Amino acid sequence: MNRLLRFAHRWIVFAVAVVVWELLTRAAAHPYFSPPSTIAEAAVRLWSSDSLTEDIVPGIGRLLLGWAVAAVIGVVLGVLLGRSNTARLALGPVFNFLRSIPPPLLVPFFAATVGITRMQLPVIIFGAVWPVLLNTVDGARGVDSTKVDTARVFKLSRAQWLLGVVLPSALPKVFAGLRLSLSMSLILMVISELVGSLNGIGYQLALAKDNYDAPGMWAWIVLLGVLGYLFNSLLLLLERRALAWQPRHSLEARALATGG
Amino acid sequence: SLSGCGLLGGDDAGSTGTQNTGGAVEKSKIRVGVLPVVDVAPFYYALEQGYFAKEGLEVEPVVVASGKASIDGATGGDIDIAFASYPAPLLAQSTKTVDFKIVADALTAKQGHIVVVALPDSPLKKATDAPGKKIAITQRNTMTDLAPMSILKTEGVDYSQVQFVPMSFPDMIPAMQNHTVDGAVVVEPWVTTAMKKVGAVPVFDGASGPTAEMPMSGYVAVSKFTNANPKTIAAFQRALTKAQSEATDRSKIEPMFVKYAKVDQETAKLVTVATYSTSLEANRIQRVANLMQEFDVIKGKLDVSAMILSPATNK
Amino acid sequence: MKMLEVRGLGHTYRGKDGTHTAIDGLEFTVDPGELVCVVGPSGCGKSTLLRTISGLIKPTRGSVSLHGNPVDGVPSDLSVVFQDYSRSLFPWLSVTKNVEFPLRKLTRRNRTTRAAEALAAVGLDGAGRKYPWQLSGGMQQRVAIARALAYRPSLLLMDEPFASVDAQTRFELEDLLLRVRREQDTTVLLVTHDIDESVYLGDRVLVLSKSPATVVADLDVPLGQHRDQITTRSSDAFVDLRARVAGLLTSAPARVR
Amino acid sequence: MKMLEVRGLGHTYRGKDGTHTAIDGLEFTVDPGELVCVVGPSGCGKSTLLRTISGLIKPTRGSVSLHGNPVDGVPSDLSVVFQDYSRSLFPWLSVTKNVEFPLRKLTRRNRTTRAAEALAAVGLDGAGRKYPWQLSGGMQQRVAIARALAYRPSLLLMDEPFASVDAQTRFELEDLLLRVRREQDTTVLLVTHDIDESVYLGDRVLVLSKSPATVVADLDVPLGQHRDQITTRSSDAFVDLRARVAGLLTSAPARVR
Amino acid sequence: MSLIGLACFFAVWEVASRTDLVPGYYLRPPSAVLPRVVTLLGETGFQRALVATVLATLIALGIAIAVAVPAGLVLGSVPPVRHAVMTLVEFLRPIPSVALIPLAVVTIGTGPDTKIVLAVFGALWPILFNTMYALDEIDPLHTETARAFGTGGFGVLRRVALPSAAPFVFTGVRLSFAIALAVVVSTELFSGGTVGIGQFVLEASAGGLNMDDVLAGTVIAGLVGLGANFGLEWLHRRLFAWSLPRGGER
Ligand SMILES: Nc1ncnc2c1ncn2[C@@H]1O[C@H](COP(=O)(O)OP(=O)(O)OP(=O)(O)O)[C@@H](O)[C@H]1O
Ligand SMILES: Nc1ncnc2c1ncn2[C@@H]1O[C@H](COP(=O)(O)OP(=O)(O)OP(=O)(O)O)[C@@H](O)[C@H]1O
Ligand SMILES: [Mg+2]
Ligand SMILES: [Mg+2]
Repeated sequence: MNRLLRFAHRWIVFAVAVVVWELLTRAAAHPYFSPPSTIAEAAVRLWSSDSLTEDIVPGIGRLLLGWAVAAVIGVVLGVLLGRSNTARLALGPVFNFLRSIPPPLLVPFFAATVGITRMQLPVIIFGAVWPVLLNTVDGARGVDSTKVDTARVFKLSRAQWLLGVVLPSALPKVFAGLRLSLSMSLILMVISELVGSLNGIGYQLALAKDNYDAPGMWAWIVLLGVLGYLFNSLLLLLERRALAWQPRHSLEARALATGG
Repeated sequence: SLSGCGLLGGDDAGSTGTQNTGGAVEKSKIRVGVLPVVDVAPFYYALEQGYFAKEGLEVEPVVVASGKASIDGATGGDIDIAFASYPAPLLAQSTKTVDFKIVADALTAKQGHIVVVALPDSPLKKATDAPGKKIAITQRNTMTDLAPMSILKTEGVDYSQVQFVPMSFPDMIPAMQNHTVDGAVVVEPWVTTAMKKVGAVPVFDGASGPTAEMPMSGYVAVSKFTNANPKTIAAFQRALTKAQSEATDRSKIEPMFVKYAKVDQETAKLVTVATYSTSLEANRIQRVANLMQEFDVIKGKLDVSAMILSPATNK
Repeated sequence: MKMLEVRGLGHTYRGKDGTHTAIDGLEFTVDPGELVCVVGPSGCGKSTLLRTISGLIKPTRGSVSLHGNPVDGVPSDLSVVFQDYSRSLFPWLSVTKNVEFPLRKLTRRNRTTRAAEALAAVGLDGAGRKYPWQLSGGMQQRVAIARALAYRPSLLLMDEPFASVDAQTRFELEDLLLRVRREQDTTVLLVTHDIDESVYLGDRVLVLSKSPATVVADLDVPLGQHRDQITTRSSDAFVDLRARVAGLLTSAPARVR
Repeated sequence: MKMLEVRGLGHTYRGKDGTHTAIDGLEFTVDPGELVCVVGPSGCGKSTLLRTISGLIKPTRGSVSLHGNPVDGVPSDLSVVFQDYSRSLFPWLSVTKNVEFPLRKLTRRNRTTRAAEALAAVGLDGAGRKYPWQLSGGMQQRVAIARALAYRPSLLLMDEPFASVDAQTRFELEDLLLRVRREQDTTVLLVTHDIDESVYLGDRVLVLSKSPATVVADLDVPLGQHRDQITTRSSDAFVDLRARVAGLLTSAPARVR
Repeated sequence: MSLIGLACFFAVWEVASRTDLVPGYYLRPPSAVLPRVVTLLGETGFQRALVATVLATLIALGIAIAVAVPAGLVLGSVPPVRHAVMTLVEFLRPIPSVALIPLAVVTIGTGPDTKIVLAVFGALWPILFNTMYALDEIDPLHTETARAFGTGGFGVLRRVALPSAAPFVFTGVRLSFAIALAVVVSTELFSGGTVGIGQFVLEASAGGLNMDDVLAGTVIAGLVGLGANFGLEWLHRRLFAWSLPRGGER
């Protein structure tokens, strides 16, 4: 019963939004805005086994690989930049410069170096690394000064210092970055498939758009939502394990927070 | 709305002509969606010469990124008259997304305007090599893939085996060079650029055989607008036609290429200038619809004549 | 050879809105195995002194030497109980893991025993698997003490280490410290506000002036090695010394109104 | 009418790895204007008691009433000096702003005077524009005291408020508290580890047992309203009571080895 | 010091486009691009584009902050609301702004409103998430202190949660600026219709291998972000001095 309630609590707003969308679109009958029921039909048609293997699976593979690489790079560089003033001074401006270049304008760079048909993975990595990087820098810089002193006094090894003190202190912020990066990877997967690609969700999305197939376009957008939701849920599970030590995850804190 | 802010929109950019003849047209201020391509050179010529102003029109060119964006703008009512490559409005019409009228023809391909090119060392040397090769195009379901497919089909080549890779024209050239594609379908001025810059050679012409003299692009408006503003449309048509007919004079049109399509001076001298049509004929544009139908882009039959709003019928 | 030599030590904190000289011209030495208590008014610079000795901050003037070598960076074989004990514990580690954390050079087995022993010594046998934030203030302070002791340093710096524990526990911890010092020959520098405690524990008591701190007095405590909470504290020498330290401290003008 | 009534109060912390009963079946009352000191072994549940009284945690058993009304949520007119004073100050506010924080119902002018007075009273006149982390431990603790006093609550809860200040300052702060209580008729519940302090300050001393805490003794302190650091502390009644409290506390089995 | 890194970056680029590694006519060397950057910045037409893009980005960022910070405070501190709304949020988040361009164009038009709306949609999330996570990291004792002094729920949000979350929210703002800029430029590039750096690049790449202009536009976008970041970091140091690392350098 409790479970059922919780489930209802989580999905009620979503369900209401879908119903409202259905009613609004039915009333407006705008050619670009399809009602959910029509989208669902298109979805069943489009996410067939064929496009599953040709468009969805390869894209997801690139997405997850790109995200993972971005996460590793982001955390490693973030810790480096967060704890070393020299590194921050030297590399900070380059990163802030690169970070600000809109991904579509980077196509010439990738096209000239890795080739336009092979640039999907680099584009994802390049775009998804920033939230992790910036948030990790923030977390790594924010290690409580008494804890820094404690670590110095006890002559912790480099590994202990980085893995045992800096990383755990930064971890909540790192997770905020990881979740942002994850959705960013999905978005970049789509963007990277708009040019130079022969398949993928982005390719199909662009095709549906160019063909004035509104339900089809919505179906691909919904697929992105579904994927984003799924990956995010998995990441949250991981986060809950990794941050189990936090007082906020204790039963006591949860009761407090909910006003109990 | 936010677009009221001049700094943001820069909406004073390029508006010309204030000689309003007064009351002659329903709507004197119109926004025309255009692309930075050679097809619209006469439009800009008309604008610069004040042909629109003489007709009592204050025309604001809105430079959009693609025919699709132009069509979207017209559908939303933000753009009054939209320039586009034909496939986009025909496709929109066929899906009953919106009811379009074609108000003017822009450009008709002639030999050398749309060409499949490749580098000399590419395995793509002639049309029959195409199956299994990667060929760069701008987008699926545009002239860049429909025209070559049609030609390949006529020559009995299995066009379904060609891998069409979408990308922008500038990216096609290094893509051919680093062998990520075997060839590219380019349209002027890119034909000239590709040959000049990297020594690309033509594989076959995209405007030959079944696609010879193919209409490439035109100006469209939604029927709601054309019904409400017949005089405006007529005035636009008159001004544009005047410019289109003068476009045979290279010296008049070349500066437009440089100024608005950002073609560099030397290339502009070399480009093949296609035909700027001065009339609007349903049966010619119907060829595009038929081509699209043939390759299953348009499902069912589309009667283009119902879409035509020729100056004659519009009088 | 002196264990610790402090010569003309001064430190000035610099901030955007001016500077603050916390200590100035401090001079003293500590012999190996000695236990020196530091007392002084609140805010006079005791914690600053400990920070400079441990190499955490670079003094602006003067020098600190350990075994005759000038301190540059954090010396090895040192442990500190910070005044801000609750912040010095790692919240993501259980109590046991917190105590084990600095013992990386030991084998896993030794580490576990060492930590368990230290926790038992401070009366926290049962709390090893809890997280620091599940403990009371006094218990957290004892975890910090256990961690410092488990490290078995040759120089132990303690900043008001018994401030948050009850009187009974305090006595026991004091005796624990004396015992550890005896058994391991640790040199200890301990900051305290409890005058009785400074006399009870110290071989010497260092009385600091108010900010910027200088050494007002350096008193020997002739109470011998073996001390006992009841007999020592009631001895005449103890009462005498206590009064002297208190007198030295109160001679500083009162600041609370 | 009693100011504070605690009836059968119990609290059990729940964690993933089991539960911990911190206090159990506490029973006592406090009259308006009374100053009650609470002593008890480290970790017995004193802070938990203060948290339940201030409505920050909901007790699992029993009830707390203020003026006869059961506490549900944080009562108004209450201020608290937390044991973990350094963490209870807001690092983004200057010292003055920290003290002004609770005074938002006052006019700007009154707020400034009130804060300046309170800071001066604890001897921190000069530190108002500094940030908490620029202060020494004892200074931070005094900021927390100043903040609680500036609020002029009718019920003041203090958790080891003088643990980090030197003996001299401590005496002065104790007298400050007595004076404030007298002038403003504040009811005070003060947790301390210093037995002398509990007797010197309290109208009553509440002795708690070790965890889970229950009331072991509730002693009246017949020292009258006016007390003095020297005469009161040397009076027989004082020495007697001190010994009694100490005896009650040590009777709990020792936990430190 | 801080410019050494950037100089190295341009040096690598220069060398790469001078050698045969990459096609030099396409990936033009900085020695050709940077002078173009300078001349462009002097042209009024381009200045107008630059101002339009930057202004649209700033407006979008402002709206995103105004929406995401309060939303983040509510979602971060009221679990029932968070549970109810997050499902929808997680669904919306991975939708690329680029995919919404046609929808925005038909409903909002080709004007600057479109790029602003899309940029807001893209820029919301970092601010929202960083606000929510910062709330989780607030020292519980800070909240308890405020509550003990009779501060109500809203007061705690405004006077404790907001200031202590602010530095991390600010990091979110720095992320969001780049995203807003990217969406604005991409919208200009993929939709056109308004002046801006994106449209400048669109036009430059339309007619020939005008790569000097394309790359100059790219470099300028990067410089805009770099400048904004300097400004934001300066603000961060001024506003949140209390949160900067102290003491132990390691
Ligand atoms: N958040 C918590 N979760 C679980 N257990 C807790 C928590 N807070 C306190 N405890 C436990 O409750 C008991 C009482 O804690 P409390 O802080 O009330 O003690 P105290 O009397 O104030 O001790 P001290 O004098 O050392 O401050 C301790 O054993 C502690 O481990
Ligand atoms: N980071 C800092 N920046 C500026 N001033 C500081 C800083 N840390 C300490 N101070 C100042 O230095 C002086 C000495 O501080 P310190 O912490 O050493 O005092 P203390 O003797 O340990 O006091 P207490 O007994 O209260 O802990 C104080 O006046 C304090 O305001
Ligand atoms: Mg100190
Ligand atoms: Mg406590």
